[in-house]
Amino acid sequence: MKTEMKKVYLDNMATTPVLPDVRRAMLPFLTESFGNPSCLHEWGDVPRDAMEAARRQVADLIGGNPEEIIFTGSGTESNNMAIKGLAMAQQKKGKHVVVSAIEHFSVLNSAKTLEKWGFEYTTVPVDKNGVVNPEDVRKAIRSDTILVSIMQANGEIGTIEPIKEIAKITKEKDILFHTDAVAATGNIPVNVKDLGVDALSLAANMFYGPKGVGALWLKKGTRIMPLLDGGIQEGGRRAGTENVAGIAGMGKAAELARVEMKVRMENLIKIRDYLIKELPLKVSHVIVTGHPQNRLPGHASFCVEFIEGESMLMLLNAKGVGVTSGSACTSRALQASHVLLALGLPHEIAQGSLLFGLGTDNTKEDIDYVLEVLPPIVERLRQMSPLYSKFLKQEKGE
Amino acid sequence: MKTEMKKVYLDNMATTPVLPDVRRAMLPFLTESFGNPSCLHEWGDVPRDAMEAARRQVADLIGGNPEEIIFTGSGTESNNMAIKGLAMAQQKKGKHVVVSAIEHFSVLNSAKTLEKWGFEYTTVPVDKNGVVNPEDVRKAIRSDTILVSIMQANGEIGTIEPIKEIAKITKEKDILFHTDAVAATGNIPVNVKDLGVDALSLAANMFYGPKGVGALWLKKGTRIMPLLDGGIQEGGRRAGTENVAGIAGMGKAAELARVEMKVRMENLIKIRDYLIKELPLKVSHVIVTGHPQNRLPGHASFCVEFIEGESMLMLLNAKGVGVTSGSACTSRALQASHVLLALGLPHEIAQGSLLFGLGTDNTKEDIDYVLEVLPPIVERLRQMSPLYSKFLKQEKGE
Amino acid sequence: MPIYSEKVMDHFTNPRNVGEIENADGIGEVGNPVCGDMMTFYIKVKNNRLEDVKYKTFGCGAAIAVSSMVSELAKGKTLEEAMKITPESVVNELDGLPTVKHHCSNLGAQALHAAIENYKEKQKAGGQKNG
Amino acid sequence: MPIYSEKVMDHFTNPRNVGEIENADGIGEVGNPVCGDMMTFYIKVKNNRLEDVKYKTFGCGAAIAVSSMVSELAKGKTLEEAMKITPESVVNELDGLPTVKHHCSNLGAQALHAAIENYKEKQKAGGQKNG
Ligand SMILES: Cc1ncc(COP(=O)(O)O)c(C=O)c1O
Ligand SMILES: Cc1ncc(COP(=O)(O)O)c(C=O)c1O
Repeated sequence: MKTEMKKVYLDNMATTPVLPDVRRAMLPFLTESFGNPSCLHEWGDVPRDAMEAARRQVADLIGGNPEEIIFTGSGTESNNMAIKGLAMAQQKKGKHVVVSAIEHFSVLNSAKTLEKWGFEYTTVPVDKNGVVNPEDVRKAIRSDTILVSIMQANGEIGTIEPIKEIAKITKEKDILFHTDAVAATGNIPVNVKDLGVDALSLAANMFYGPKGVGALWLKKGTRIMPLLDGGIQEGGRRAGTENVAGIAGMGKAAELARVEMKVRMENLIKIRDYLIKELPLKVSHVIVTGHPQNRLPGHASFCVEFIEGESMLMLLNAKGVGVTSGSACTSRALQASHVLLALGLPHEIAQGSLLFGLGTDNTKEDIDYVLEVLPPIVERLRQMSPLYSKFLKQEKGE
Repeated sequence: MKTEMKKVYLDNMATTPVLPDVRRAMLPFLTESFGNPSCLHEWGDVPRDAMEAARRQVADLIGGNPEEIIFTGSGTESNNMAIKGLAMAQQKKGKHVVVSAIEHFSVLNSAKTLEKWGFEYTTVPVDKNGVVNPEDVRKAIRSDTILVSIMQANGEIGTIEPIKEIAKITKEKDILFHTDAVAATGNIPVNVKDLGVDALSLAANMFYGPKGVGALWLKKGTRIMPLLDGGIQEGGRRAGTENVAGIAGMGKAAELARVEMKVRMENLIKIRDYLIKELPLKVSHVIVTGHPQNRLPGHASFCVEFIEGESMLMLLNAKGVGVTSGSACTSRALQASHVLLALGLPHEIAQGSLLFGLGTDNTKEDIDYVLEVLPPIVERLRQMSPLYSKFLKQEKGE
Repeated sequence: MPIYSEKVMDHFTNPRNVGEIENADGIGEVGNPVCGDMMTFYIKVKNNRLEDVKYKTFGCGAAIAVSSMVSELAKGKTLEEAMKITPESVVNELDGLPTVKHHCSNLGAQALHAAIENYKEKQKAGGQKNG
Repeated sequence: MPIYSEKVMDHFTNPRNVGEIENADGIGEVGNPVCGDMMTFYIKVKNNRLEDVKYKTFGCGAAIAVSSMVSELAKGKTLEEAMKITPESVVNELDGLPTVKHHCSNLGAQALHAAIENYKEKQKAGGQKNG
């Protein structure tokens, strides 16, 4: 069958493809311009210029200044650097940190590490759509709070958080505010000045740049302890020979994201809304997770009741569709997504998690294909699910 | 003039070019195989395989097991992870660390950070050739010492350290031993079992791989605290989406280094010895730094008296020659190389540092070119040096 | 390479013996949705042999493949032979499982054994009710 | 882009007024090899004007370019005018210097001013010895 051969990548929240222009921007630094940007001879000149150009491109994407950009090796590194580095630099003022319950593990586990180092942290809850209430942040703030970290958008449920409102509170209380914008940057407009934050994490592979490059925007004058000690790259704040090719790619990807953002968003929102509307019509007992509207443009996430996510995604894979799940079985840690549980979903429902990360390549046809292949998969898995038979028996009043 | 146009890159200790085969190994991961290796659908399969193949290639280069390889973002990150992570994991046993005086800043400054965290560290001296005396390590070890870190080879003076002998002492005392083999790995035979170490850092851009990828080899069963908290990539020891393209490149570079090592070494040693023999014959008052024989194959380093390194390298650059210097002026920190000072050289001599990192591309002709263009440069700078006029006056007995 | 062997994929995409047995001689239920996998095994016993084995499984690809493999291995075996089916033997028959999925193989054997125990208890309690 | 402006490179590769002045009217020596740069300025004064300015410099590209620029700026100026040569004006004339190299511009002006002070002291001490 022809449709059997179709390939539909719908996992752009895990990583995006690298755009051809981005790859082209990288190649010189894997060929003739291989030099180390720290070098004073001419082999250092082009790489150094490329780094500075990329710094400006990334700064422009988020409305910051180039000097405020610190290139890192991933969104995870940016988050670790922000949480640990800002807390350590502020520890004389206090040792308490506030995060939300749905932060990425790179934030949550950094907070846990701070705890080992003698800090304390408070976790702010979210509502059933995954939204943090700024007043909860206010309540969590203590006299010794030095840092608040709330993500701009969640990668698992797509919900966009009220960063601006939270920033008003942190400003009023004179506390540093970091936002993990790894899932958001490049996909929705992000402006550090508008948001009012002090630090912001981003990663290239979330907006069609290469994997292995991230950045931390750090407001001018904000003190931070480096995570990587050593040489004086990145103004002494992030030592180590720079991934010049990756950084050049990130710069190009940032520029493209800035220029094309409006068009990309319009297209994505159209097909995302179509998927969110249609899927629950084609499959019974499906819950949309995350905020129904105020979510990332390419993000559609569901819980399919009575069955488990990994088996769905494997069968979708057999049909050429690449998606992901927050089920315990898909996590190598074998725990259901803390994000889904924070929404108040019970474990058996969280296990049916399915997450579509739509990208610029996707079309309505791709969605139609999913809507065609998914229902029989669900049906088949339900037919073999003990939870589903129990449910049917209960319905019949047995 | 024809020779004016010649380009001779002699800064392979700063970074090496990326070999064409290495670049070719990377490209699929910037095109069709862009997927995230953590993903369970087919887009994750090829990247995951590539990571595992690279893990084996890197392990094979250093005689380790693939499971013992943790990929990082740089040699600096590997060193930070080793020093901080091993110390933190061992802190109940003691809080004292031993390093040498000529370690790279990524080791030294990590030790300084440990100091802020309540640890202490002792610095072991080196002799005038930059060699650590194992007995000095023994003397530095205290009852609360938990970690020794001595580099395998120094990047500035090329000296190779007696790691095997030091490992005997650490083993006897039951203390973890890390070696920074960033400058060594890929350039000389490195075998973790032979060496007897517990952890070893390496970086791809030191052996014709890409910048922005390193690895830490960690002996099976050795506990470490991650530097980057978050997801469970690299067995939970180094979180963050992996730089798959870079890792694939590192793997290929490791394989080529292993296969070609003997030939590369023979060629390099020939032209290196030629440079080390000839340069002091063409230029008076030149000191060879580092060990005269027991040094990295492509490494030749000197101090040219009475003049300063940066001005030499800029004039060499004008002749198309790329080299580096450990002078205060070339370091953005404006301090003379701690390595050269540790050899016992006075500041004014350390300022005349010149470092040649010969690579597989270099030929005897390249060295002849340097030997042709350098003497007039030195002469010219000496003519304008107040130190040289003082010296001449003293010689004349004024 | 996919994380699962071809054998696992085969059993996952074409699981054998799926279903329930009405008036089963023994039922074994293990797991819960917190850990991610649930299996219910149904057995029909005749002359001390597993005449039929069926199951329902909620869980990942490994859990489903393990259930299928266990049902195949068990069918036709005596109760004693069936009790000797170990997680390791299931993993081997499937040409291996990723380390993180080994617990699934435990569940499969456990569910089968639980069904057999259930049969034995029923036997003890009330004779061959559904014999 | 190279770290230095074209103007710096020009003064570095073709430094003006290099040398010593025998029987100089004033000598100013600043810096030391620890910080990496040393400059010795020599001046010849006639009618309160810098008739000649020469120098010897041990140091980086910036240090050499700064010395050259200072010597050019100073030559022909009155002592008072020369004392007004500031590090900033030197940096400007060179079309800028990397931030880490700004200290070199300090040294250049300092060395010139030290030579002028040295001249003035000599004047005070023993009249126009080498006038
Ligand atoms: C919100 C958020 N933060 C951080 C990360 C970590 O990014 P990486 O795995 O690239 O380090 C992710 C990755 O998906 C994310 O969605
Ligand atoms: C011995 C040694 N260790 C560590 C490093 C740091 O490597 P990187 O700058 O690639 O992080 C270097 C770099 O030259 C080195 O020579």
